[in-house]
Amino acid sequence: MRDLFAVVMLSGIFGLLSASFFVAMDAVDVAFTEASVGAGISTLLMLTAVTLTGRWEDSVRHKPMWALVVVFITGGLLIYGTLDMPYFGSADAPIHQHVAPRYIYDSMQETGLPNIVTSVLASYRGFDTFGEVVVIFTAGMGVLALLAMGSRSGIQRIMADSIFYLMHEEHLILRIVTKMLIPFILLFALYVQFHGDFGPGGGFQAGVIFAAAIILYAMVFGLSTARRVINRTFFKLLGAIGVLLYGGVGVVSLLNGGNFLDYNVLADDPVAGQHLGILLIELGVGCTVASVMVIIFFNFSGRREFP
Amino acid sequence: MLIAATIAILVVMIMAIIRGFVGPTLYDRILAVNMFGTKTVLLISLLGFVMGRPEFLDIAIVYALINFISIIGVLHFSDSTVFRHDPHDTGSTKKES
Amino acid sequence: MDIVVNMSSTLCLLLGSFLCLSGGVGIIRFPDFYTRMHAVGVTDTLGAGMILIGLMLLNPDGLVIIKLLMILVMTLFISPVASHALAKAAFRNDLVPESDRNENKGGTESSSS
Amino acid sequence: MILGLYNYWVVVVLMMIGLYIVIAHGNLIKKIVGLIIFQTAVFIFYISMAKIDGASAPILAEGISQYSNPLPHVLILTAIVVGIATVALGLALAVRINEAYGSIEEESIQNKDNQEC
Repeated sequence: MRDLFAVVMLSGIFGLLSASFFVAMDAVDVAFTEASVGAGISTLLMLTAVTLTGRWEDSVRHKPMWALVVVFITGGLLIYGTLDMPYFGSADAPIHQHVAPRYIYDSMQETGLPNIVTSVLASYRGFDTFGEVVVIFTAGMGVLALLAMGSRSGIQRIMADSIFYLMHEEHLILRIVTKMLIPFILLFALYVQFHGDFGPGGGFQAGVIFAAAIILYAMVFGLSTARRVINRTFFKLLGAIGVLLYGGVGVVSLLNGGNFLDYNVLADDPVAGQHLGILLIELGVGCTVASVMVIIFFNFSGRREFP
Repeated sequence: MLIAATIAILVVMIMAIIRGFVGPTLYDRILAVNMFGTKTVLLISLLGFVMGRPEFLDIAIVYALINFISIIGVLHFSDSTVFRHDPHDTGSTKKES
Repeated sequence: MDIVVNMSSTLCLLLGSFLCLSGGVGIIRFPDFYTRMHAVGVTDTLGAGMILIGLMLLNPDGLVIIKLLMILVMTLFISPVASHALAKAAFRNDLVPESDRNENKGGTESSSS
Repeated sequence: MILGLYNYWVVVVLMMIGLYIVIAHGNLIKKIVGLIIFQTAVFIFYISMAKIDGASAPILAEGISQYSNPLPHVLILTAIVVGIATVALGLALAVRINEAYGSIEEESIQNKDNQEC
């Protein structure tokens, strides 16, 4: 397809489809994340980028012959490699033998949380998650560095403003319904954040949903209105605070005589310590993810409206 | 009965994908995505009941919300000037990759 | 009592599936964007509502019913609003309905003024 | 039964599609779409490996004895969010390239570079 808009729409459908696949594969937490990320935010970001760069792809001038050859050789090798993999759904595959039984059978005693995914994410593999939060933060900073500065002429800005003002005046029903929905979305994000210990959810998902509510506000009421409501410096700080909170919990546990990110020493009772640590860490993750998503969207969209 | 409803939803999803591929105008594709999103909400609710653990309806709620947000977003961007003047939006879209 | 609840749930699910299927046929077969949107917008809301009510009747658990109710309310909110916004955007961007054209081409195209 | 491996084949086909788009298309946005497809193929690979027949989602509840493997879920959950962050970075780069070169087609960027040298 030459039409990049259609490509983006189809990739949105692809995201929805893969999320339903994850539900069918029992991975409810992953489906949650993919639902909020793959279907919502990524489609919007791609669309913004497409509006910034042009809708139509040039016709392909080179022959795709070599690409096909490379792709088919790779695919053939991969399929050859799958021949001695364990069968789909078999319980005695190597992946289910080593650490997984410990997570499944002992995590309830050690962390006291019914959601194994959250306890593994925040406690057993806390280092890993810390690294990923830092990666997200770095990516947000990278987008900021690439897109935040740029030439802005005042006249253009006013014109863009008035055009968008008119456009948003027209959608009366949309604005009212959005006004009713946004508090609900924010509330739901908080529910996801703090219910993540017991059901599907957690900091990553909650952050994305929170950001989605703000993005919805910015889209319906116009970016300049949203800029007046939402302090961008605050969001930049919030992103840093999230990472610092995560790291700080690790340092506190270090000072209390444990290892880095070892929550057992945070309270008198190891299980209570685990609870506290996981809660704080999920909060840090949520802050960082939400603010990074908001920063990314505002910068993309700011490029578009005030070139 | 749950299985039958699930299969019906899957069939409708396939139809929506077909419209998303064929749909000559931009709005047909948006419509297909919208419909696909609603059907995904239903599919996830049904799947929860089929698998016997209906506690996971949170995902369906997220879907309903995110679907709305993405539709609004798409409409917001489709008003952009870039999309208004499309030189060859003649409906001759064909998948070639 | 039990059998009545079960029967009505089955009925709701069947009706919902039928409505969704008819919407699916509509989105494929109808000639232009506005008729397609009519097919989808109408059946989507009622079909989703029917299926959700059928699921509600199937489950005795309170929390699940509340969540389903929330999904139902949200569907009732969101689906018509999305359809409305979509139609409005299409109309404002000069997508001409099929019946308004002089000749019936069988396909649609968006013309920019 | 060799058909028990079908999940890997789906993954391989998706990977091939993603790789083909990345290699054969010159448009940077399309390359990013290809990357997303490839990425999702990897996610599906992990998640389908975690599935056990007859098992349930890894959230402890009464009356359920067998759970799917939670570890791949954790890895993929973080990978999805990191993936969107990196995709955003890639899109930002594409936008800046478009501003600098006036195009996001690989060939015209190459031509511009050659002219300047």
